[in-house]
Amino acid sequence: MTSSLLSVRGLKVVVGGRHILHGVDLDVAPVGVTALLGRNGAGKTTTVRGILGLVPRTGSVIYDGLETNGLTTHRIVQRGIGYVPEDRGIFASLTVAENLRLAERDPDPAYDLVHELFPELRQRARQAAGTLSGGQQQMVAIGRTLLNRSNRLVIADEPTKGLAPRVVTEVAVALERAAQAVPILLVEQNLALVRRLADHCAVLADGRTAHAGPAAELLADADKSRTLLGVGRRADTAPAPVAPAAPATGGDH
Amino acid sequence: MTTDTHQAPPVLRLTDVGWSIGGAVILDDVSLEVREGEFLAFIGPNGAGKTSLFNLVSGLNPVSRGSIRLDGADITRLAPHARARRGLGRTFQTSSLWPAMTVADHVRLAAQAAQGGSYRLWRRARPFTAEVTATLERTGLADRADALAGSLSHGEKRKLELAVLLVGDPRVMLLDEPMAGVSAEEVPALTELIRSLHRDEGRTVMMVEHHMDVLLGLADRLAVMHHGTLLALDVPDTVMADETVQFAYLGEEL
Amino acid sequence: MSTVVLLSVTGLGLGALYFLVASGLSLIFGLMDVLNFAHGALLSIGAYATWWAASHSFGYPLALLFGTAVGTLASVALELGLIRPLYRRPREQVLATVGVGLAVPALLSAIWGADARTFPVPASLGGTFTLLGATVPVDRLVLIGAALVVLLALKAFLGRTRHGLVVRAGVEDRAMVTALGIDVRRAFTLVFAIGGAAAALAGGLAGLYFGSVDPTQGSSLLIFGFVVVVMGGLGSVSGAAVACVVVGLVQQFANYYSTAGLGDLSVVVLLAALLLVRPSGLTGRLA
Amino acid sequence: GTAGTAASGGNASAPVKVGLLYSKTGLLAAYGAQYEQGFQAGLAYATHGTGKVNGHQVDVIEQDDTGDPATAVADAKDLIGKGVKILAGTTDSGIGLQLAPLAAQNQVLYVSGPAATDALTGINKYTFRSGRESYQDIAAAGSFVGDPSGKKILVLAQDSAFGQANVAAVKAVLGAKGATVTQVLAPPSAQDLTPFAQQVKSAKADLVYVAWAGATAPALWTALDQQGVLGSTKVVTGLAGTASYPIFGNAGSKVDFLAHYFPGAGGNNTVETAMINGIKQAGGTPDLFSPDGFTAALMIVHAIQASDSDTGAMVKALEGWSFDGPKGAEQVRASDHALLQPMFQATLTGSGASAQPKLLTALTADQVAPPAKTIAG
Amino acid sequence: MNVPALLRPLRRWWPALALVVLVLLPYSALSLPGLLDGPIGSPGSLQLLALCLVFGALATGYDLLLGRTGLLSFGHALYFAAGTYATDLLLTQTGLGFWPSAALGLLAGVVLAALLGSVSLRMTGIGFAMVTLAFAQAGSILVERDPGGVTGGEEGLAATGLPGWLVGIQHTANLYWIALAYLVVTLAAVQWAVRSPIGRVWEGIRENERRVEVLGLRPYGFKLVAFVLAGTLAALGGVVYLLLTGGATPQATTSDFTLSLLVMVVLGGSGSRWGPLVGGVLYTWAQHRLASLAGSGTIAGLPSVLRVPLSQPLFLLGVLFVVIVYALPGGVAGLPARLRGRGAQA
Ligand SMILES: Nc1ncnc2c1ncn2[C@@H]1O[C@H](COP(=O)(O)OP(=O)(O)OP(=O)(O)O)[C@@H](O)[C@H]1O
Ligand SMILES: Nc1ncnc2c1ncn2[C@@H]1O[C@H](COP(=O)(O)OP(=O)(O)OP(=O)(O)O)[C@@H](O)[C@H]1O
Ligand SMILES: CC(C)C[C@H](N)C(=O)O
Ligand SMILES: [Mg+2]
Ligand SMILES: [Mg+2]
Repeated sequence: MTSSLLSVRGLKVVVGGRHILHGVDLDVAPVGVTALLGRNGAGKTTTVRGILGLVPRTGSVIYDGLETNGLTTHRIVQRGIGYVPEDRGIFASLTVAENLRLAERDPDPAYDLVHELFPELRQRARQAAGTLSGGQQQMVAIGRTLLNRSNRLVIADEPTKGLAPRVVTEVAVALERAAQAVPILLVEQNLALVRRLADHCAVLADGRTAHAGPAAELLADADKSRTLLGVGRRADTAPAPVAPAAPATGGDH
Repeated sequence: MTTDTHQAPPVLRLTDVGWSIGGAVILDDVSLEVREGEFLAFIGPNGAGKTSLFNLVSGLNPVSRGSIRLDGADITRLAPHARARRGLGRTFQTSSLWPAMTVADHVRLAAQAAQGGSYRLWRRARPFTAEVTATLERTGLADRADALAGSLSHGEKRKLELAVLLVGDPRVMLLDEPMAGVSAEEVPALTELIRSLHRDEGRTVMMVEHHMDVLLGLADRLAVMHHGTLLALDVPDTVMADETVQFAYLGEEL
Repeated sequence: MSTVVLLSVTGLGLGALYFLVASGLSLIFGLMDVLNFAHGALLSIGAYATWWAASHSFGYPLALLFGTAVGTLASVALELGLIRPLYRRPREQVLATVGVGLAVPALLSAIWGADARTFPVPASLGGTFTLLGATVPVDRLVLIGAALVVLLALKAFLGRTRHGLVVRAGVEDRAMVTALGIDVRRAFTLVFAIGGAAAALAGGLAGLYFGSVDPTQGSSLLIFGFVVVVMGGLGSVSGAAVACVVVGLVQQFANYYSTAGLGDLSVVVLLAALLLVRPSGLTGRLA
Repeated sequence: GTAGTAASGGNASAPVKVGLLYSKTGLLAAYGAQYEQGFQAGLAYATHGTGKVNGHQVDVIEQDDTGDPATAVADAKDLIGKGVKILAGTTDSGIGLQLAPLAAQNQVLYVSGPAATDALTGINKYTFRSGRESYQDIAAAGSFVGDPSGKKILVLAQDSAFGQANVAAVKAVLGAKGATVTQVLAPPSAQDLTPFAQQVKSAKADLVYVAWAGATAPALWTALDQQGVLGSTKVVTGLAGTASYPIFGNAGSKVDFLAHYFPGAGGNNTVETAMINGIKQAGGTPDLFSPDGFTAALMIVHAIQASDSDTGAMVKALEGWSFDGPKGAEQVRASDHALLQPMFQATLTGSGASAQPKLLTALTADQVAPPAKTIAG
Repeated sequence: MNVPALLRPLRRWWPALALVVLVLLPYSALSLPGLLDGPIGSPGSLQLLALCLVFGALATGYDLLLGRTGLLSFGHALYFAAGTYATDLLLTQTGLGFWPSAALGLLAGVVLAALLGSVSLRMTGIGFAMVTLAFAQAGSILVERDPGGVTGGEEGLAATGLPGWLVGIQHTANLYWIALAYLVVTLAAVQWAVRSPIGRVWEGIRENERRVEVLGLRPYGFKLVAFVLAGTLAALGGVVYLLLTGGATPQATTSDFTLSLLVMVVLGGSGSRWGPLVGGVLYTWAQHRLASLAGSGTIAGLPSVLRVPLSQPLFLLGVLFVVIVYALPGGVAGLPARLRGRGAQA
């Protein structure tokens, strides 16, 4: 992990007098998917927001060889970051098309890619994004990051939350494909998805990095997953499926 | 599968319910009955109309066609608060809370709303200590009692949604994706909580969820929504075996 | 007949005046959610700057340009100095503009006196022409023309450029816009500058319309500005334009045909009635 | 000090405090300044430059009423609380009407300023006035029609207390003499005045009396001119301050003016000359309301000559007092404290910035005397 | 015994202590140069203090809508003016005594608030703000038009027939005590209401009205209670104000009046117990005292670049706002917490 694209050291965040992060260390390799795990309230979202400069932070965040602590968010993002926020961050009063247009940074945005993955978004281009269903909104949020081919890092905070199983699978395929070109920092509660996509992972607990290492290793180790993630009893037997199929077609892939 | 639910009278009956907005038909001809103490789960692709249906039932959106009956009484045109007073409670897919109020105050307000006396200007507001403690314990929020809702993490907000609903003690609960964003570690406990609401406390539950593994262990019946219509409504095994459901909703397994 | 023509044309002129006042307000309120109580002050600054230049033999068009420029600068200064540092505190933003709205007229009356100053109206614009038997003042046409130009320019700005989009999004979720790599501050300053320019232009034209400038002119027009912005549907520039025409005509006809000159009351009644029937205003855009 | 010299028990050389309330700031600040300059000049004139009356130094305490009644009342209470026995001033009728009862409640002398409302006349025993009242304006306007009998007279005014008072006064003065009086009242907040000009035009009156105050005046005159009212009817209005001369634009020469005052209206009698010189020496500019301040000072000095602290004696001294003021011979009517004074007819010569008033006729105090009232309370 | 221990009872009892001090103020001959012109017990100072208290109370009542229930009303002046004008009209026109007139005047305010509130509250957000503004504007126009010559139009209406103990400079202390009593009543009413069950619902409505509805509570009724209560307090304030200024003036009916209440509330700190009071007192004090400051000798001696603007009280007031807005987020009432916070961080 010497040549990480993003390297976070001792990240601390205090909001409203409350210490939320006490020193998070995190590395995102220049290829593949790095998963950021932890239970609710562990500080995953805050870490991501810290990296992007959306919350006041101390510590060091080196992205692409540059210390970004002190830069404004738009400057950091302009260096090629795509971001799927946890609350989807769509603009309710703007139409779907406007939401996407706002995210354009490339001269030649990849609408074909977005519409292939989410055909819904083409049909609903003129609908106010606030009236979309929860899952459709999530599609907009993901679609925005796929629009810019020039992205060199994608940070996705629970991107598959609220998506129908079938779409989760599609997004997983898309992320997998994207990860070949662009490294992804993925916050995810869906461990099956993590298992499928992630190369590396870091686990947060109470605002600190509790573990970091290859993802497969952690998920394969029942004891470790139990202590770190609170799950894993069945990890060595049958993994909890993301999208359980009907009994007829059940089985491991 | 609890069989006695089939004999119980229908608590909620939707007859040819439809909703259109701005020329678009969002829901069309949805008819279904929910029996006392039944657990009815809703699945379907994104945008199928699940949340919209909940909005019609709870009164947040006006019904365009058809009628809704609760305990035999027509509630099609009742305002949301009137439906809530008849024992209908819901959670929101996108957390809808009071950002500048503490977690404990959420529970207090909901308890007060359920127990009445909100107009008593001359009295001190009750602290509802017992209710607050019990509810927060139950939803795993006990240590966040004094946090402002606006500062909660996503998963914590989901639990608070549930806590607000629980303390109101509704007979019929509409849960809109209560598990979305809840950490893997806590899913089993939350599942257990929802199960006990239904099984031990005998409440009628309607729940939208994309976590199929959770649903399959809970639901008496599964309703499949697609393009604003009710595609199927039956016991889970039958529904899951359906080819169309397979194709439209589940897709290939990951 | 000629009376109806006269009332219609002058009603349109009045509507044009209201639109000029409201356009910048609507832009800033609609896009930025800032209820800009300093809008009247910007209007007055534009009016006084135009008046000053016109009385220093600039010629009216040049003076108007000068006034608009001064108002724009003042607006940018206001945004940079007061509004921007308070973006996290929207209530305080409004309060700060209230402060400016109090201070600027006081300052103007400290410098040029509380009395109305007569505005040097060029002879070409001070006259009248006959239309279907009605004697119509020429300056009404100037206002109507200016209002149309402003309407088209704003529509073009909102429709053709990304700035409008950025600002609308920025009001909803400022942080998220920056997280898309957009410098939202620049867009906000630009919008404020345009709002200020529109206000100052309105001020310079109001000077022409009234034949005088005084320190409270801006603030007293402001209330009509708010009314039409709300009636039109918040943030909808075209809605505001329609509302202006309606208000201008209704006021004019009510003033003539009701014995007691009920024009001012009619506007208020119109506002209340419209809102109670159509809460989201004429164009249906809700706040 | 030496006790018991003065009848009222006051200290023989103790200063007499006079509270002067006027708008230093706010909408009527320009009028306030005229009033204050006039007052200072009047005080100097009446005390022969000593600032002393019967050995009492006259201490003038100035307060800014900012045009707000609540502020004025607070200031007045403050002044009375500090032992002020004489209050003077205010340009605003609304403020004057709040101050008058206060004066009566506390038994202090109150000499109101340019506030024009007739209601201040005879309002109570302690209140006097140093300016003209609306009725005198109307009476002066009426002098333009010759014999009003059978004439159609139209009043164009704002639909406010000031405007309505003018309508009522015209009806009382000219209606009584057989004229038919109608009115066109515009909302005070009206922005476009063309409809009203049009209404005036179509009424085809023999005389139009315009009672208009405020910032929309230039727009009004432009509208009246553009709609051809000025060319077709005799239009009379009150002449306001120097700053207002240009607002008539090209219309000025087509309008007849009644004037409360403009420099030179008094025919340069000695008092007027003294006032003008006094104001100019102090760096001020004589204008519309200079005589109101000047006269107030004359009245106050006269009152103090009667007593330095007994308000009853002051009132007594002023009631029925005749004196030469800047406008000519004036008298405080004993029955209701109206200030009987000459008024003027004038025209404007030149247009725009170079407009100047020219005196046509001076009307004597009797010609424009308001009907007598009795003092209330 | 250490100092903090001594201060602890103070923390609990300081409002009572402050009240005692306020009650006794008319007997004080203390001078506060700069703050007040003349000793505290002098009529001028008492009048100003009373005005400050009345506006502190009015702002507190207004904040019941703005800060507690989240209702932005642009028409609060109407209910205040209703109290003032109705009482004044009854006094001058009917010859009823003061107490019956005041009671009926208050009733007029309550009825008006209930009527117009029930209509305006059908709207939410900016629509509500504008409908309340429209009603208040109509009221303001009505007063200005002086129908039938009863309101006095822009000249206002001086009150007559007030009992002797309420008029005259020597009775200023009585007016001051009435103002103080009004403040105490308002603070108590607001505090009481906010801590009652209904106060909890208001908080919910302020934060998320929709959600309250889903709990089974109809926001409309609760908002109406807030509106009528605030309107009642405003009307009561109008009656007290009538006594203080000895008359009704149209300034009190304007939207500027409501705007100044808004400024007071935000200045002091909206939604806090003492904030609106502090804001109201500060604003009123500044408005009256800045006029003297602006006219003072110190300013007259300045070069004209400084003198010209500084001689305008409104300019000073405007600038003062902007400065306070900057320096004190959350209003003046948030200051102690900020200081404490800073101390904790250091
Ligand atoms: N603005 C804030 N003020 C105070 N506390 C906050 C704030 N934002 C977050 N927190 C707290 O910080 C902790 C971490 O929050 P964060 O959102 O980073 O968690 P998370 O790991 O993303 O959780 P989840 O899985 O639920 O999304 C939580 O306990 C949350 O309540
Ligand atoms: N105002 C509207 N105008 C147009 N379409 C709308 C409007 N409101 C909702 N819709 C559409 O109605 C459909 C139903 O939405 P709904 O939120 O009920 O879906 P859902 O089944 O809950 O989906 P998800 O699983 O993603 O939450 C969506 O396709 C949505 O885009
Ligand atoms: C300055 C004047 C127009 C004021 C007027 N005299 C009044 O009574 O208020
Ligand atoms: Mg999170
Ligand atoms: Mg949904």
